[in-house]
Amino acid sequence: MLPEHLLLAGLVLLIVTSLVRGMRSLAFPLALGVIAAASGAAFWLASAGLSAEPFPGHFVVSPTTLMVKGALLALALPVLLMSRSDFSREGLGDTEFPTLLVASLYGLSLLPSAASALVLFLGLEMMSIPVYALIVLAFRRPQSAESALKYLVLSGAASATLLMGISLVYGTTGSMDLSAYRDAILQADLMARTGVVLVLLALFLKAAVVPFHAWAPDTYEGASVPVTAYMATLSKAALLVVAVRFFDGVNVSGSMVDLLAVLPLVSIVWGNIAAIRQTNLRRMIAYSSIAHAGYLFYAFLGTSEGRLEAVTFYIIVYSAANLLAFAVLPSHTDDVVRDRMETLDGLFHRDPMAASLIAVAMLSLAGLPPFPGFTAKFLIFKSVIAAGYSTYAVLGLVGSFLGLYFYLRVVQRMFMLPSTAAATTSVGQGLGKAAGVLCLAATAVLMIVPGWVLDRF
Amino acid sequence: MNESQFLLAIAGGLFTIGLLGVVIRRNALVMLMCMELMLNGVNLSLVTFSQQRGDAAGAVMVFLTFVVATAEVALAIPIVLLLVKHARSLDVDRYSELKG
Amino acid sequence: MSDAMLLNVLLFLPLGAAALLAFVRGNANAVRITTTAAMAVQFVIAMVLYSHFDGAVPGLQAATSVPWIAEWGVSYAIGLDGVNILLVLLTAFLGPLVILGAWTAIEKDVALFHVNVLLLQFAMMGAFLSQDLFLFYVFWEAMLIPMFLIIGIWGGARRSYATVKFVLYTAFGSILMLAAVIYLVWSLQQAGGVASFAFADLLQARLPLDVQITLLAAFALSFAIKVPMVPLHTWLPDAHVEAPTPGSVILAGVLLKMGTYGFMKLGFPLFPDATRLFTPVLMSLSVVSIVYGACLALVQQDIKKIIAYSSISHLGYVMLGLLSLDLAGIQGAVIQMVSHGLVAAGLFLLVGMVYERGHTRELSAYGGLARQIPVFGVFFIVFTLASVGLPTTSGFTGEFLVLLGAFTAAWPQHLDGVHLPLILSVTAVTGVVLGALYMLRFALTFVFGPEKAPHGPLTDLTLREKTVLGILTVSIFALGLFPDSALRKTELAAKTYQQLVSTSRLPNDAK
Amino acid sequence: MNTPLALIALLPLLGFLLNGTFATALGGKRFNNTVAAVIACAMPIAAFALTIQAFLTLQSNGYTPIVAPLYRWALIGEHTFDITFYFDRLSAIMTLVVTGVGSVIHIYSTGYMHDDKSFGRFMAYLNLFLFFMLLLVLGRSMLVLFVGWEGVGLASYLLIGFWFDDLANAIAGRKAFITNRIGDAGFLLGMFLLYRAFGTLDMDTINSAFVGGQAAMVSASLVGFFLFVGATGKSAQIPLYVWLPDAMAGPTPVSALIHAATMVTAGVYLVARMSGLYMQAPDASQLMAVVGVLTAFMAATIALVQTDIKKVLAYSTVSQLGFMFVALGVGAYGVAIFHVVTHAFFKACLFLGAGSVIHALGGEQDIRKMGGLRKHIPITFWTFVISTAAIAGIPGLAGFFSKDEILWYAFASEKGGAPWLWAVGALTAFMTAFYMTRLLWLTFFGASRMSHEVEHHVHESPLSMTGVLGVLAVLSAVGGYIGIPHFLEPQIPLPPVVESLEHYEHTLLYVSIAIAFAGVALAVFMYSGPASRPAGIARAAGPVRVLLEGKYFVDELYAAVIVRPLAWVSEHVFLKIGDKMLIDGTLNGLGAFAQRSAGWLGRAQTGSLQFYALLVMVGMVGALLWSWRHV
Repeated sequence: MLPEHLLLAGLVLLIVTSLVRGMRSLAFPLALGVIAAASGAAFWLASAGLSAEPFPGHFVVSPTTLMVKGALLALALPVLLMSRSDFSREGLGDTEFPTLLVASLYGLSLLPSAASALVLFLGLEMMSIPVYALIVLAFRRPQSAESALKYLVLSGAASATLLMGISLVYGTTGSMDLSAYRDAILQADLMARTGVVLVLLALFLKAAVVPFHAWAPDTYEGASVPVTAYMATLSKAALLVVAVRFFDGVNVSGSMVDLLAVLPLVSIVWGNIAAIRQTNLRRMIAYSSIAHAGYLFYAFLGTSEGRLEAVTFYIIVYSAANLLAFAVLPSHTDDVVRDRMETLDGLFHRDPMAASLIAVAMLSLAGLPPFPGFTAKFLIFKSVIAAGYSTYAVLGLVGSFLGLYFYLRVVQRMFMLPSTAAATTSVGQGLGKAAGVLCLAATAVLMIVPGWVLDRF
Repeated sequence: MNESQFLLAIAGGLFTIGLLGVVIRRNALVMLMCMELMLNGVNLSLVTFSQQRGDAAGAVMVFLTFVVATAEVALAIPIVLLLVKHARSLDVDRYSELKG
Repeated sequence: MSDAMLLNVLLFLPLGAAALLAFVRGNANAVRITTTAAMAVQFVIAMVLYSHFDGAVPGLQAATSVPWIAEWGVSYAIGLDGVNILLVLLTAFLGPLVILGAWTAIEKDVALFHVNVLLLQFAMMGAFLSQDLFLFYVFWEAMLIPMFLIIGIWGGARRSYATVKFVLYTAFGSILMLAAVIYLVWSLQQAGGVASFAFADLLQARLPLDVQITLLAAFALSFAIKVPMVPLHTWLPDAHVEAPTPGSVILAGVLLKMGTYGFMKLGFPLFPDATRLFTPVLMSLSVVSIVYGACLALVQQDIKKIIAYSSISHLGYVMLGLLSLDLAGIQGAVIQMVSHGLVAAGLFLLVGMVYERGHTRELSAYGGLARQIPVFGVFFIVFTLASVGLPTTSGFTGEFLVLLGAFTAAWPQHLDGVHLPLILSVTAVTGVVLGALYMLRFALTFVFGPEKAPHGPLTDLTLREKTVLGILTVSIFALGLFPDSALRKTELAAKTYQQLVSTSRLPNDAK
Repeated sequence: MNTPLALIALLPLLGFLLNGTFATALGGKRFNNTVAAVIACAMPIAAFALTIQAFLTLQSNGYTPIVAPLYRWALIGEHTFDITFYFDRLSAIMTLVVTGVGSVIHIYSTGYMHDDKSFGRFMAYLNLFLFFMLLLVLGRSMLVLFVGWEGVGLASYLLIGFWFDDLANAIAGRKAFITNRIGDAGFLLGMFLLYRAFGTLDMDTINSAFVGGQAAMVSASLVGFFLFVGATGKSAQIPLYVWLPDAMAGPTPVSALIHAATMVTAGVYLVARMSGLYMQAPDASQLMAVVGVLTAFMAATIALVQTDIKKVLAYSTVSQLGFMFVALGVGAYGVAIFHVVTHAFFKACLFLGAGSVIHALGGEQDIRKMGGLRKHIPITFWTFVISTAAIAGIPGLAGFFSKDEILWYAFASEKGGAPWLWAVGALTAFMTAFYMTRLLWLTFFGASRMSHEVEHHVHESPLSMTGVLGVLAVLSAVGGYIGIPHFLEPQIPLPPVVESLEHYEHTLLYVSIAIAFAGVALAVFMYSGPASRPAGIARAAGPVRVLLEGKYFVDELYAAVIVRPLAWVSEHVFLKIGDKMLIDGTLNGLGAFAQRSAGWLGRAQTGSLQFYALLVMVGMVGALLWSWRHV
């Protein structure tokens, strides 16, 4: 019983509930149950050591892939929980959000198992198309449409680019398998190289790596908090999984290195510096996510052994931190006011728990020990140095140092500034806290027994 | 220059034109069309390769692409409508409130 | 309970106490009492371990080591050795005194404050105890956050600037150190095949000179910022001035030892050849710190800044002693670390007590305190003299041994034409004059001269304050008059350090 | 037989701790003045008794030094630093003087300071001083000596600034401490050199090593020089003498005990103690002799024009210390110690006499406002006369013998004696006789120049003070008959005398007697007559007088050359340029730059979808072109 089946079934049920009047209120718990079940199933199967090939050449299942799947799906739970703060009122996405989320997750869960470009592309699009809808869901302010358009156009372009790349690789190798990509990289043929680079650029574009990052800040700001959280964490995570699939078994060397090191390095620096002056939390997170995309692609330098491990660990840590921050973000009737930085001023005195949790999130994102963000960063740079690119490692670390300032700024605002905004509470806060605690637990586990987590991948 | 190379050249051309269109044209709808143009370029190249190789995978991919393209447009149009309702114009440069 | 167990308890006690505070957070005094009690227990444990510690036994004692991130060769390894034993004792000793001494200094968010102090205590202990580079780094960095909050929340007017400066300064150093750490372990893995972060394994490392130099540079930057050595010191005055009294006390008492400890435990022994190559540079910087710090202390108008700059000067002696590679010098350096911990802590407590009464740090705002609040005056003079390094105080023991070591090490060298060390050590000796200059300038108008107080008459020290200062005074004289028992505990470690740094470990002359 | 030695030093410490805690604000003044006085005086007296007992034991076992180890301070490698007490002829003399004179001055103080509000603190400080001074003279290791050395510095710092409500006093105290510290730095260097050479700091070992000539590895002259630097600080020689005159800010008993009788002679003791070393260090000795004689001369000239009764005595002390160093310089260590002892007697007597005068006049110190006091305070007067005669070198009195021997060796010693040394010394002796007589005359003789109510209140001091004056006066009279140089000879031999000069001994003796009387006579002639006489001389002296009254402007010189530049550099170079401009400037600049670039990057985010698309395209084209070139 693969998690995908659960999700599919759940999706059908959700659509039904949204049609039948009396059952609307069931949507949320149902989705919660489905996602939890799917994630649980993934973990269970992984521990059972299942490995199979339901669709030979297209869809493979192995304990590792299941582990990744389980982890990603588990990360979706906080997203759903925190969504109640925005999408709980009748007709304002109370059923749509869960439905679309599960739909997107279905596509997402295909990705780790994808063995061919077909499935991979399918999954990618099935994951992102619902997100366009999520952004404009419960159309609160014109900006959300704008952000949706920007996202749609650019990621549409990205899809096209990806396809172009795939087709060129297909043309040179005559195969749609992902392994074909590996062969294409090794070929010195111009067309093959074009295909490879196009695919890579498409991934950069979807993962918002400089100079393809520009859509991220606007989209993140325009979307509602839960959707931003989803985009910043899961869709990025999925994207990285895709990248790992593409580069599976590839020893990145030669001219590819500079592509895979320079642009990420630039986005590390760019993201961290641009974030300094942001007055809007979601926008700041967007820039921080640009920087983090940089770190993540750093992991691709060198041989591929341990790459999945590094990337997965990093995205889990990173997503946990981000979700933690968003989950406990004090809600506000006005979505714009909600993520103005000033609303955080003196938060500690209004809501100590929220402040503390956000602080933990920020410090983890900043990669300060003892928080897991450090362990994850350590893992990445370890692999970079092991690959023999110490210079890039040092530059990257210095770049990450630049990021420290704005994360600490947030902590300063919450703990050291007098409270300006009035205390704000609203529906779903409780669930938001629950989500926060969930993420905190995850963070704690990652902090105390990173070794144990790493052994799972 | 044989046929398939010619077709590929056209495919590449379509793709580039599409990209250029996205960059240059300010009308939202035209922009979306240009996106479709890019995808069509891809499709052309896919079918070319697939018949060149006599392998079905490429052709299958084309169908996927169609589906995806349709879905995207299906979402794009309402979004544009929302924007037009708000900004009373199709000029994408009018939709630039999010910045900085 | 075995010593190893005891050591773990010692380490994690503050963490437990911090958790405990959650239950009493409503009642400020309950919080303070709980914290003090926990700290006191920790001190008792430390005393027990200290008495059990046998200076004649080489290697670690009361050690624990369990794999943590097995795959990378990271393990949770802690233990006592001659290098950290005194510092552990010092940390545990100052802990309760800080809370007691600054009982009334903190009035807002008392619970949060004490949680931070306890976390800081935990991190500092961890940094001293850890015998694994990864663990050490984690603790090393973990100290930042509580200190950041302590200064940032309860600090003075310019606290925002001070905290950011403090954190960015330190973090920049540690970022490069991180790169060095990774590189070091990786290159060892290349050489030996086995990945390990254990100090013991790392100290076997044989690295080519250029690598040693690069890595030493990275480590040294990080440690030198923490010490702090001129010209990387400017975070210290700001941090001290803005920090609340307990913050300053911990900062000066323990945190500043981190840098010198790092040098002694890791920086120099890991890269002996590079160290010996760069000794002239480092030594010059230490002596510059001595003189420069003293000169700046001479012209400060802010009473906290005077002590802050004096710290820079005093820690210059520690560095000088470590670099002299003479047994007396090394031993002196260790004593000087502890001594400065006690003396600076005392001075900051005193200044804090005055600040609580006068609400200003302007030197010119006070006068004739010895007449207004005589008991305070007595303690102030005692600590001033200890800071000046007057015989029978701990300050003398440290400075005397350091200078003796530096000089005796430099003397033969100058006979073969190497003049720099001699010049430096002689300069350092003249540093004792400067030391007297700035401290007595401080004392002159502060406790002597016509009476002057910012607003209204000052009240003399309370019993609590007297007790704390009394305990510190006793410890200062104990270390000044009977340093031998402490020296016995550290001598072997000092010899090991001396031997490690002075023997070459280049790959080509391997085995 | 060990305990007494340690006890001698520790008793005063006990006294300090008791009084320091319970007779001061620290312990809430639990002791009243009487209790404090009893404790404070009992300790030194007991110490004195113990010293005598120790001396007898020393005598009984044929003057073999008593060694009393206390404990090990530190062990570095195989070198130990022991806290050990050492009692031989030299330390015996010093200890006797310190405890003896110390005791009587303690007693005197109980009278002198009786009405002071911080009486307990004062007595405690005196005890503390005594403790450190005894460490200094009893220590076997240089380390112990150094502990005492700095300790007495501390005590003098505290006592000079005893009345610290007046900032000037506190400043004087600080000046003393700092100046001494400069000397101590030299001392430390000397110590380090010795440690480097011998691996020990025990002075007897070091001396015997030098005498035995197995000290090739270290230059005796260099060590000698460094130690002498230390001595110039403590014993107020050029160039570090400047603190001693200011030290008169302290209460008069302090001036008597610390700044005349004991502490300031520590330098002399040190050199005598290290005589074994100095015998091997002719250059250092030469330097000592020259510095000594110059100091003696210079100080004497300044003393000629001083008008503050204590300042006159202070400069005379500097001058007398100069004499002692001349003796040391020419190798006559025993003679130097001899002069230390006699000087301790008569100078203490003079200071206490001065104190009695000040006490009588209710704090007046300016001799121009005195005169004719001999009728009012006869005891003080007579003791003052005796001690003045002693210092002036009137035959038969203590000062005469010691000073005469110094001059003789300065002239004839084989170890660097020289006629010119004698000449300058003799001239100084003449001036000494002159200014001391001047002091005596202006204070006690002639018509009263006191204001009426002062004159009305003039009264003789209590017995506790006058009695002490009596004792000291007697000692100043007969002190010269103790043949200290010969007593010390077995331990510290006197230098051989150049045969060709031996027959001058008596001639010189007469000359110096003549000099003494001449000085006295001249002073009497000048000041007994109308006031116009000295005024006329002064007018004639003109610039010289300005120079002398300005004390050669040495303080001003130091301020201009050292103190102010140091502050200026610290303030403007180190703080303003170094810290603020260079370091923080750079850092804040970087911070500002990051902020600005954040602004730029923000502006790059225009919000226009097409611009974003353009970025994408540029990126793609760039990447493609680049990878095509590196395919």
